[in-house]
Amino acid sequence: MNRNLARILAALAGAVMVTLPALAGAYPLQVARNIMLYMALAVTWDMLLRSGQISFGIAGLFGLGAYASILAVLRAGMPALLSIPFAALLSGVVALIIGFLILRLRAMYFSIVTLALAEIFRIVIQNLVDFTGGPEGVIMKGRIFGGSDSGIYWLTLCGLFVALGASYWFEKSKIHFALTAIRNNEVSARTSGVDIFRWLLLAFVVTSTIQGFLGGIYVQSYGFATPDSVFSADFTLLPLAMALLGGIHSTVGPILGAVLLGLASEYLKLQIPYGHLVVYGIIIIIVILFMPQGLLGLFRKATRGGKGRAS
Amino acid sequence: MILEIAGLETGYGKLRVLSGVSLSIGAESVGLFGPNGAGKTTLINTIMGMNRVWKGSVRFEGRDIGGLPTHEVARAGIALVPQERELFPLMSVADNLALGAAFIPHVVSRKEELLEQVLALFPILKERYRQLAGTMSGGQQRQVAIGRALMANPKLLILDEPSLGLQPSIVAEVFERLGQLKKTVSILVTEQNVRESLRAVDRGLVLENGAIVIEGTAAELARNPHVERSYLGI
Amino acid sequence: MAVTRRTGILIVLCIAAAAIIIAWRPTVLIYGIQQAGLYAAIAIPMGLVLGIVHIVNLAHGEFMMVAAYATYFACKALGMDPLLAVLPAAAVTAGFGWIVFQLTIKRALKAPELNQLILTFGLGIVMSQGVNLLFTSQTRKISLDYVSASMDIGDLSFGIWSFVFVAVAVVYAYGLKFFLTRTTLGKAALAVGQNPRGAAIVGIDVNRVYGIVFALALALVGGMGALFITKAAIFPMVGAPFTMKSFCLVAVAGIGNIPGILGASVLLGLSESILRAFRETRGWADIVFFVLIIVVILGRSLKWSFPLKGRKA
Amino acid sequence: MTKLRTTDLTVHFMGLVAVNKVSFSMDEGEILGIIGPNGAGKTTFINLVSGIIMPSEGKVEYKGRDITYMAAHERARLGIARTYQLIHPLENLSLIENVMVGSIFARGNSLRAARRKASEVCAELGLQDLDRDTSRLTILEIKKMEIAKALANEPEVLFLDEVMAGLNVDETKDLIATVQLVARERALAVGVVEHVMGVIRELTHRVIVLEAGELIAQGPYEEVSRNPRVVQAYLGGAA
Repeated sequence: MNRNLARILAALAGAVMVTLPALAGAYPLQVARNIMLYMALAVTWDMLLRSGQISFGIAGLFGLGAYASILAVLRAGMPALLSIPFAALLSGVVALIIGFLILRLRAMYFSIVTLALAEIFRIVIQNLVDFTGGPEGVIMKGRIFGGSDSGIYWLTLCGLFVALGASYWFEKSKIHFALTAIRNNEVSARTSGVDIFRWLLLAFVVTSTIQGFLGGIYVQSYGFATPDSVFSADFTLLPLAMALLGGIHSTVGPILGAVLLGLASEYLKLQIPYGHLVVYGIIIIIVILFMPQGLLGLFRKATRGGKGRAS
Repeated sequence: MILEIAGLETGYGKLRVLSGVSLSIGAESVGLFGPNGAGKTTLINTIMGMNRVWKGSVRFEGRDIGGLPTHEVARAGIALVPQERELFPLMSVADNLALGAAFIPHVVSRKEELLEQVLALFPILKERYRQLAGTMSGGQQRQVAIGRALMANPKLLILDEPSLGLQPSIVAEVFERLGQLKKTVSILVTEQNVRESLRAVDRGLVLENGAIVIEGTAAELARNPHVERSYLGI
Repeated sequence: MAVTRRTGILIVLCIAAAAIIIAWRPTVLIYGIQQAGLYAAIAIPMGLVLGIVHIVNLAHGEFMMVAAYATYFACKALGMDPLLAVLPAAAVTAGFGWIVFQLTIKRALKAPELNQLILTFGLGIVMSQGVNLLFTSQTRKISLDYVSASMDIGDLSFGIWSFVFVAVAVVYAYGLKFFLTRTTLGKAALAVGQNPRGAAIVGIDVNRVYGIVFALALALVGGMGALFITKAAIFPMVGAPFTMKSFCLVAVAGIGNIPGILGASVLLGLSESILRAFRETRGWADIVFFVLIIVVILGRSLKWSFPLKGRKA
Repeated sequence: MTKLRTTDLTVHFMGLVAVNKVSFSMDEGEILGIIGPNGAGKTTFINLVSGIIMPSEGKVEYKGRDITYMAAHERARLGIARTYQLIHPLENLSLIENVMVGSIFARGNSLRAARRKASEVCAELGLQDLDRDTSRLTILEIKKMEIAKALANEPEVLFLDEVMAGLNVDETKDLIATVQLVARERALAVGVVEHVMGVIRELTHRVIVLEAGELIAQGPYEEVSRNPRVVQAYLGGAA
């Protein structure tokens, strides 16, 4: 992509984001918040994907963070703002522990296990009725910042910047080389001195921590959590579809995908109350079959005048 | 001529492996030699329709088979004994052999007769008829693979490195069997074991860097200084 | 080895514990086995697809859900008994599966495993959300008299209708086994599953066999979809849990071991049934599957014996 | 000085002995040919020494240190590097970035230092235009990139697994000269697997011959090629 064009677009996007709370009403702000949240999740999913490991468990760590945050406030009296980094920490520690077990798995076995773990988190929380409120969930007395829309907006933006910052760090450091080498060929990565497990663990813990952090932000913005709401499959599904649509193995791809799909789904939600998610399914299928490189891939192909690599 | 290849170019991705191979095979057995990486297996895979033809033609009994999928090439009358044998490891020898004939339309009705011939040619398969193919030794698996190919009663039999990983005594046996076979079927065989296979074939081709560089009768090849230096002299 | 011995002791202890509970409450055994039949009958087709086409069909449960919906509306419209719809539902679902295979899955057969996983994941979403879009998330149920048939043995009383699932599971398992080992097409399917290259070499049209196997599996799923509504209420997400559970059962049995799915199902059905028997543990019943799947996958991965895509280079 | 030594190195796969009691050593500055018929266990042997697979029995020592069960990435850090028969350039990374990987992880260099190091290695091998996408490389350049990748590990022991396959005569000559140059300048111990005997004759000081997983002969090429057992191994049951 043209560097200057990218900078201009980034600056423009930044300007819009910063001025939005001053200009827009409650509804557009909420839409923006939703998009930012899913965008951040999509970026974290992609960060792990750069190693070739595909997680179906975003909702698990997100929900874990959400419950960690709200229970810390309700049961331990932790200040709301502090409970968010606490949620991140907890998700990170959990990821560290399960990472030791599951990062030896590859391909579909890793994916299925992450999906199963997310279900296990949900069932555990649902059954610890006395502590977590069970299936009915828990409600806080008030939302963070007294429910101020702009306050919550800034908080979500902060979550997004953390995710984007981490993604940028992944792209510009040794991690990029490590994950790319692992994704391409683990055997030759090993003989180049790459300690595969260590780098996978790093990527898994970092992305899980951010997912927990976002869960904390989410739950504090809405002031309540139920197993069905915070462990909703949407938190796995939508980020995945966004990253695929935009183009995987990059930061820009998931951003692009999140903006497009986020706006589209807001619109569709108003038009069709039931089953608007069908669009996501169709997009996933089309992307996998016809444009495995996503929109970014199409764009690259177009700018290279069709000389880009095939497949 | 049963197989005629003209100006064949192909490769993988962007890498060109064959750059204009032409050859023809009649009622005879032909050895295909060349160093590793020269493109022998690629040539065979392309004949079998596992690899796309970039340029040139592959004709079998006058019919262009260049774009056909593998199973149709097999049904047309070409049987392959691949380097990796490609057996069905969890099925018995009996089933492996039966599948050799089951999907070749013109031989289905004669499968008992063919089975008898194959079992006569490889008596060990009769002994181990019910054993799972995957549990047999390398040499026995090679015999299953050749037997399975013969079950198709092919007009052209292609063998890719039939002596690979075999003990010398078994190699000798394999070549002896090939010698018996060449009376009834055209054979294309690739080998590293040049001296031994030159005894079993009528004619030889040398493939280097994606093109045929030497062609001649077995006797001519055995005398060729380049062949001697590169493949026989060790 | 010490590890296997310890595992053995653990299994014996579990069986002993289960036996005590069953002796105390025999209905636990009966309902456990009925549940096992249901799980197995749905999982067996997934085992078939995974063993031969090597695709993890994450839309598996959704196909059953769609078949159940189709049967439901057909029965409502025609006043038909769902039992009569089993064969038509199987045929229609097989046709649907064939089309889906040709349009989507066939194009992804050579793609990386992850693409296949995401593709079928997407198919599942389209189906569940599509049904949601058309029929909303309302639950639907057909009431039938014979379903409440029960049996009394001494002072024990229990429903017997669900034994039909056990029968279906056994028929599916052994019918498939017969098909795969005794018929030419079945042998060809096995051959394709074990070595697609080798199969093509002997003249088998591999893609066609994949399509047939996929359609056959969906016929079995479709039949189960029709049977399913005799017993349970349906809603768009009703199929989703069966995907995971089926995969779990196939993984426990070992890929390619279709009768083994019956055994795995009994293990899971009973464990669930035992947990459901007590008020305090009832909510935890669902977790059994997920814990087991993780244990099995981790256990297998340690032994490095999960050859899904044929041999390793 | 002996860099690498194996003693009775053995590995079984599912009951099949792929490498059987192989004992050998490699000295500093030596180019050693590893030859044998297809399927003799040459690549398996390299896999054992570089830590891709672990042996069933036997011992591997590197500079006197027992590394038999050491992980592959740790061996890379100690100074054992290798190339692969099938080369897969890392997608979306340029030529120089591919080469940098070894320097970053085996040597622990910073990205900046790794880039400098990689460009030195590339220059030495005659690779130019280092920011190119790997899809635009010629076969010879890809082979050289694979060697550069291994050299960026700054190894003391290097294994080359059929790097000459698929090259024409001129390219082969070019690559032989290149390998000889870098081996001499770095006093490397190099193990070369090749099928083309001409290459082995030109390139190596000494060869070992494997057949069915066993080491059946070793010594200078001219001597080994007259060894009746070797002739038998190559020519089959003719003798």
